[in-house]
Amino acid sequence: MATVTMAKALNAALRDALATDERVVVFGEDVGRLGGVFRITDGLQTEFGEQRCFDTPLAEAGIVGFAVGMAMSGLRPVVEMQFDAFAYPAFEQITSHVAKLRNRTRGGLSAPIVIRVPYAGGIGGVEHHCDSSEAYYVHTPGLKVVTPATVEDAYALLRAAIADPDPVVFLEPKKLYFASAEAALPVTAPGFGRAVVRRPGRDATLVTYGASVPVALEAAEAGRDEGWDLEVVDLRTLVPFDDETVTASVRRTGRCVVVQEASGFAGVGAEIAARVQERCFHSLHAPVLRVAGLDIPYPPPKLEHVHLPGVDRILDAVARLQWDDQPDPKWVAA
Amino acid sequence: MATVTMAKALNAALRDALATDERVVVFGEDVGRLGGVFRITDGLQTEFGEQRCFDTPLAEAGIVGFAVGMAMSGLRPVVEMQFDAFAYPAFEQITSHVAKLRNRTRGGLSAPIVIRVPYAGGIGGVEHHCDSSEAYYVHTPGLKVVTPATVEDAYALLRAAIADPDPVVFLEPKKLYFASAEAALPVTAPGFGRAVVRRPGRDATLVTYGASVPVALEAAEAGRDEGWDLEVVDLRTLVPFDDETVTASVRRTGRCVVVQEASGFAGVGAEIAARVQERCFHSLHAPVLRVAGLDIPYPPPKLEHVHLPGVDRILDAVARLQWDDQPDPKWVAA
Amino acid sequence: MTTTPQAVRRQSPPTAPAFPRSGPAAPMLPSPEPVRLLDEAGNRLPSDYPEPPAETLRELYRRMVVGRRFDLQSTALTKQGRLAVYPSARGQEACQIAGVMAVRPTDWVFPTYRESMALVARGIDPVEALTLLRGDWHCGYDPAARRTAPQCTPLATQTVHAAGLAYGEAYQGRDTVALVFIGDGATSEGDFHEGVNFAAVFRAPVVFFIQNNRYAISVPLSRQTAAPSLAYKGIGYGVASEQVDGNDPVAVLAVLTRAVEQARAGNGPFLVEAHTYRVEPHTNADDASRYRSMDEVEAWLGRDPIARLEAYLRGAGRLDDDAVEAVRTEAEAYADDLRARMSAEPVVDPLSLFDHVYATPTPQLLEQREQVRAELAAEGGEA
Amino acid sequence: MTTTPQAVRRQSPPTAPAFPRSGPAAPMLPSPEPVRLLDEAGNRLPSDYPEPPAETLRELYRRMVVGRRFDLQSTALTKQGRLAVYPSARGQEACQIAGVMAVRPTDWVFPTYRESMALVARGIDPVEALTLLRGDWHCGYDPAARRTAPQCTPLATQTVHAAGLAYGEAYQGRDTVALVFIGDGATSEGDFHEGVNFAAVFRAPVVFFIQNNRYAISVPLSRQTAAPSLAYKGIGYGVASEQVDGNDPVAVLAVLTRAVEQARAGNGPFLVEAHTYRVEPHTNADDASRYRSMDEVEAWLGRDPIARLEAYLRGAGRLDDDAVEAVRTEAEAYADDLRARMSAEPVVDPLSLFDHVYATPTPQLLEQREQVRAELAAEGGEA
Ligand SMILES: Cc1ncc(C[n+]2csc(CCOP(=O)(O)OP(=O)(O)O)c2C)c(N)n1
Ligand SMILES: Cc1ncc(C[n+]2csc(CCOP(=O)(O)OP(=O)(O)O)c2C)c(N)n1
Ligand SMILES: [Mg+2]
Ligand SMILES: [Mg+2]
Repeated sequence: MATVTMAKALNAALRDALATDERVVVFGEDVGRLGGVFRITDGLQTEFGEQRCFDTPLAEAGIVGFAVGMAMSGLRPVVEMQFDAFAYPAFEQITSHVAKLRNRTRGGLSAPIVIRVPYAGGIGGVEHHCDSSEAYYVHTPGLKVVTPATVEDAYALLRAAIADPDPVVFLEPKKLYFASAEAALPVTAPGFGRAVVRRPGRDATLVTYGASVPVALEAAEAGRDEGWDLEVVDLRTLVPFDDETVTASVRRTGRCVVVQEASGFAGVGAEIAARVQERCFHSLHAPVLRVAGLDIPYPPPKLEHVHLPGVDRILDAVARLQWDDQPDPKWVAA
Repeated sequence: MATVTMAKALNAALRDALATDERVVVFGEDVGRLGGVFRITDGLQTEFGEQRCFDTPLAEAGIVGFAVGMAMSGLRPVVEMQFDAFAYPAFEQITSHVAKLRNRTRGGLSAPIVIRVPYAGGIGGVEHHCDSSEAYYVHTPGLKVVTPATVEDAYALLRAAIADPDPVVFLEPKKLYFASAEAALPVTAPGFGRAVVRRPGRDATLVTYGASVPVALEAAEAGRDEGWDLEVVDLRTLVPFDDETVTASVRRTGRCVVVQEASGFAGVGAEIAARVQERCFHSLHAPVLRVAGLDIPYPPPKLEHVHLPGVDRILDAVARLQWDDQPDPKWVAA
Repeated sequence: MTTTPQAVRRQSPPTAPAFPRSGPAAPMLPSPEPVRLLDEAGNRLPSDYPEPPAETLRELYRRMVVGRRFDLQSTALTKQGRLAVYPSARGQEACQIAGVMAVRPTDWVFPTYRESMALVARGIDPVEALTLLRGDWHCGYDPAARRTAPQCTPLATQTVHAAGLAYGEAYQGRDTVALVFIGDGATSEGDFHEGVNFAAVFRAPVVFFIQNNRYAISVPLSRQTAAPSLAYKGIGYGVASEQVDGNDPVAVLAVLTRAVEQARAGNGPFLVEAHTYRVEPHTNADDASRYRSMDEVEAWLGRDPIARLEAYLRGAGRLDDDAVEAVRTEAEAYADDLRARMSAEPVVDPLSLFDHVYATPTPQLLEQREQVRAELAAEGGEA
Repeated sequence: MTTTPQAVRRQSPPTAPAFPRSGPAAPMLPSPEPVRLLDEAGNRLPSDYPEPPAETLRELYRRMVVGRRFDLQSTALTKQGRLAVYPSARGQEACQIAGVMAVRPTDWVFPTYRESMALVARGIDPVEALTLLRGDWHCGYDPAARRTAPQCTPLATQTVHAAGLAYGEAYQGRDTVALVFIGDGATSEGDFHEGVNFAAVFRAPVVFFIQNNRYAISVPLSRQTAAPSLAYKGIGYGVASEQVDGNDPVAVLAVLTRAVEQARAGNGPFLVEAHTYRVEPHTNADDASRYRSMDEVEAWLGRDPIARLEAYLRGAGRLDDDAVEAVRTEAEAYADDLRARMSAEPVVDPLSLFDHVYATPTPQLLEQREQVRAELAAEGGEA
């Protein structure tokens, strides 16, 4: 076991994928000599040559569309979008081609492309550098959407994404890049569509993913002081979604708070809340609540702490889970 | 009162806006001489001249970005995206600029632009011509998102959108373009953020919008035969959202089904379900259910009927609202 | 996560020369006037371009005649409600056919919705080619087997795919060329820019073939560009380019043949603009009388590419009445067969909707599939 | 829904000539070599471009010196943690200052993140100019009052805004020109293509000013284009273009002045590529040693635009020691003032987050505002 940052784990995953599968090629903006602005591709060009890890012209639709063509020729492109908002120019290529190529051709062609997107905030970045754009992708059938919250998952999920026969939007929580943990790489982990209970608890379930997992864990720890034993579920993959783990947890605890950093309105948390109440209605002692980013454009560095879901806001939501109504809440209009 | 199609009502709204406000300009692909592929801009170039209604180069990011610049110069651009999926090339301009211009400049500049998007299916269109893309826009703070379901609303909401100081994504349900109704234009209607009960009912609420409103009304009518008195709420504007009307209705009926044509996963219906259970938890006799498009790319014409929520699918959902559990469902694990 | 079986011979992506570069700008410009090998009456004009062999020209003629007949038949099928929509390529036969004849079967073609005629000229079964427009499925042929991308509707997006495909093929040591069809209107899209530029920077063997048919639905070329010719765009990317009379089949084939050779030889991409005309409305659903005069259409009907080639071949003694008649008969038979086969209403399994969203359906899709199955069963055993 | 008060004098969007057009292609090409009025030692070279007046050149010199001092101070502020990030324009002073001097205060400027120096040269308060990079708010100045768009980060998106603004101004009878700053890397984006093309088709008075500083972060120009010069892109849009030595302040001002004149005269947009160099890393957060040699940087430091202009003005007897010293003193005072004012930590009201999402907050935003207010109150009355 060694102490590894998430950035290094991702780098190792790319390196191991390049070494294992000759079809893998890594490209994007500044991924070559520079090794990426977050150094996720550090050293890959030196190790594997300019042909397998290279810089492209500065054009995101171009990068993704080029990857589509390369995939058609039998390769396995792994592309980097430099920041979340800078994937938007590729939106048409992603939604109309990457997501649909297999479907349009009844499996005749496919697009086993990994689109790596450093996403979300908490790093003091200026505008356009901190968007949480997962909702756009999860709503687009044909894409798989993955976001690791731990160092080991970063490695394992990225390897799985590259090996996957379908296109994967791989969302890397920027603010966790340089968080480190003990990890023995290479490591494998449950594949796509498998959530994990990061912390068991009996009183309520916090369902979350990506950058918000550590915050939820912190809140769960702090919640102990308030007398709550909180369970934390890390979704790991948003598409496919693991209904089983989430439903089992909420049926056990009877209460649920969804935590996400993205703006709340029509975000992934809305889907989670909708699914949970559909599937766990009779187990719920309180409505499923959401703690999410505000419905505003991502704020400037000095104010991002106001936007981001923090421990207090999560515990405020937990406190609103109608603890005194228990065990037999009435159907009263509130 | 005359019988008017929604297409004509939209055309009249554009005409009246052009006549009333010299700052209004209408542009896009084929909106000039042709009058638009759906004829929504029919006759406007002849009546107001090439300067106020004109064709542009074939480039959607260009069209939207050009509108941003024109808005900065004091004009009020109304642009047409020819079909839903063909607005995707403009996604970066819409999310990073149109939605944020006011916010970025603390009100120093604004983007009172109307982006008209013929959306959704049911017209036998080939791929890329039938996307329901509303979820992408509603999740983007700074945009208002509007979709009319009736001829009068088409007129009134489009006038309101053009007069609005904020950018509006105006989603026009294609399959209703040539549906007609008695309407005395010009007409005004409640402004943005006001839903309307299209059909009162006591047993359950169908919450819906745009192209799905007529389907929900049909289902409500058919539901009568099954002994259900169904209320239908037409949201009219997705952003801002009318919590008041929706919540009041569901608290009254105690049951709710959300109907939308877009794919269900993380769609607008998820937000509605999440909000309704948050706000009406103690009034709900059953979980809020969703009837939505399948989580697949929009199918070819021959199969679109399988994808689209129809009367049967809506009534199936209503039937699942735990009518026999009433009046006192238990918290049992299902 | 296994290694690919085929040998991977990687090519070094070439780097551009140091900067500031005083470049050979002028040689990158296309001819100032569109290249022609035949005048409008079918007389041979002098040209630097070598004329394709006589056998090839006869084959070109044959496929053009069959192609036009296919096109007419498809338009007729829309009137009978057999097709949801049909974008005709009538009048553009020289481009459609010379386009696919300029490349090998092992090359890749990237067609748009306009290229049904090119698809059948490439040997794709016409019923498969029309699957999209009949509304059965988004793509009716096997794109990998035919080395033909599905017809592309989001304009200009295919240019970037072609660049990636061509680069990927070269990277793996294959000498594949990618031929991209694109319309005049679509050159205004950002993806056109990015596609040509990626191909240029990576010296990918792509031929960008612009069929400038003077309209994008109703919008005339003057609203797409203020440039003297769309071919003048090449120089801005360091890409060789040419403009050609798109109704001169011999010239189109000659120019494309050279472009494909150049690309295959490793000289990077090539841009060709063919000046032609869309004789029919944009699709059967369009009303072209709203935006152009019949006079204009008539004038272009007078520049018929088939008549021009026929006149030339006849004049050169390479085509006689019998041969013309044989081709006509073949075309009729082709159309008859198509008509007959299109009258069958194919059954499309609703549950197939779930088959290819992902390689393996997600649990959520399996749930939805089960729901649809149950609905169909309830409706009376359709599933 | 009232009519706008100002007089609206609409101009007919000009239509392009009929097609096929045999165009005057060659004249649209830029000079084969970058325009220079001064050699690297500051000696005057012959040129067709008229030299700007002496007074203007002295002012250019003054603003360049102050601009560089501002830039150095900003870099220093990042080291002290006063700025979140700073993208330096050191070495690009000729472009930054000549750019804003070529336009009138009533013209519009479209800057990127790189143009902080240009902003202050345009008269914007340096603290306001640095608001974005300090992290207080996305734009610190009043863009309408300064007729300067907020600094644009999504690359190339501003080109289209400039086209729309310029067209909108002309449409309303104003003779405004829009000057767009854009980097070499950003020219690869689709929006660059669409912006230039819209401006060309609508003959909008825009000057597209490419500062080709040879890098896009770490990526050298050779990965952006295979063209001889970025200025060669103009012809593909029917846009006049020029390339200029971007470290020759006199040449940059001369070329831009003519470009702005042409645009204002109604001749449509103009594209200018200035060959320059980014002397500093991309931003203070970048490590340029990973991708380029110090030798390369040294070579370009030897082409200092300020030294070049100073040498020329001194040689021409238009600048003496006293004048140089006065400018230096002014620059120091400017920097001192900036440093002092930037040491104050501004208070940003968290509740202001809700003020400008829409003209009037939605009910949902009012709910969220109330929640944040309550949280802040609970935390101890911060609100
Ligand atoms: C991105 C995008 N925008 C708009 C459309 C709608 N559309 C379909 S064909 C067409 C005109 C295309 O003209 P052109 O490129 O000249 O090709 P042609 O149809 O003339 O062959 C338009 C606007 C589209 N398919 N894709
Ligand atoms: C659409 C988009 N993609 C990527 C980025 C990230 N990024 C910021 S600056 C930059 C390099 C830009 O290079 P260039 O246009 O040459 O301008 P310079 O920084 O050299 O002035 C990149 C890739 C961005 N801001 N926007
Ligand atoms: Mg065309
Ligand atoms: Mg640069």
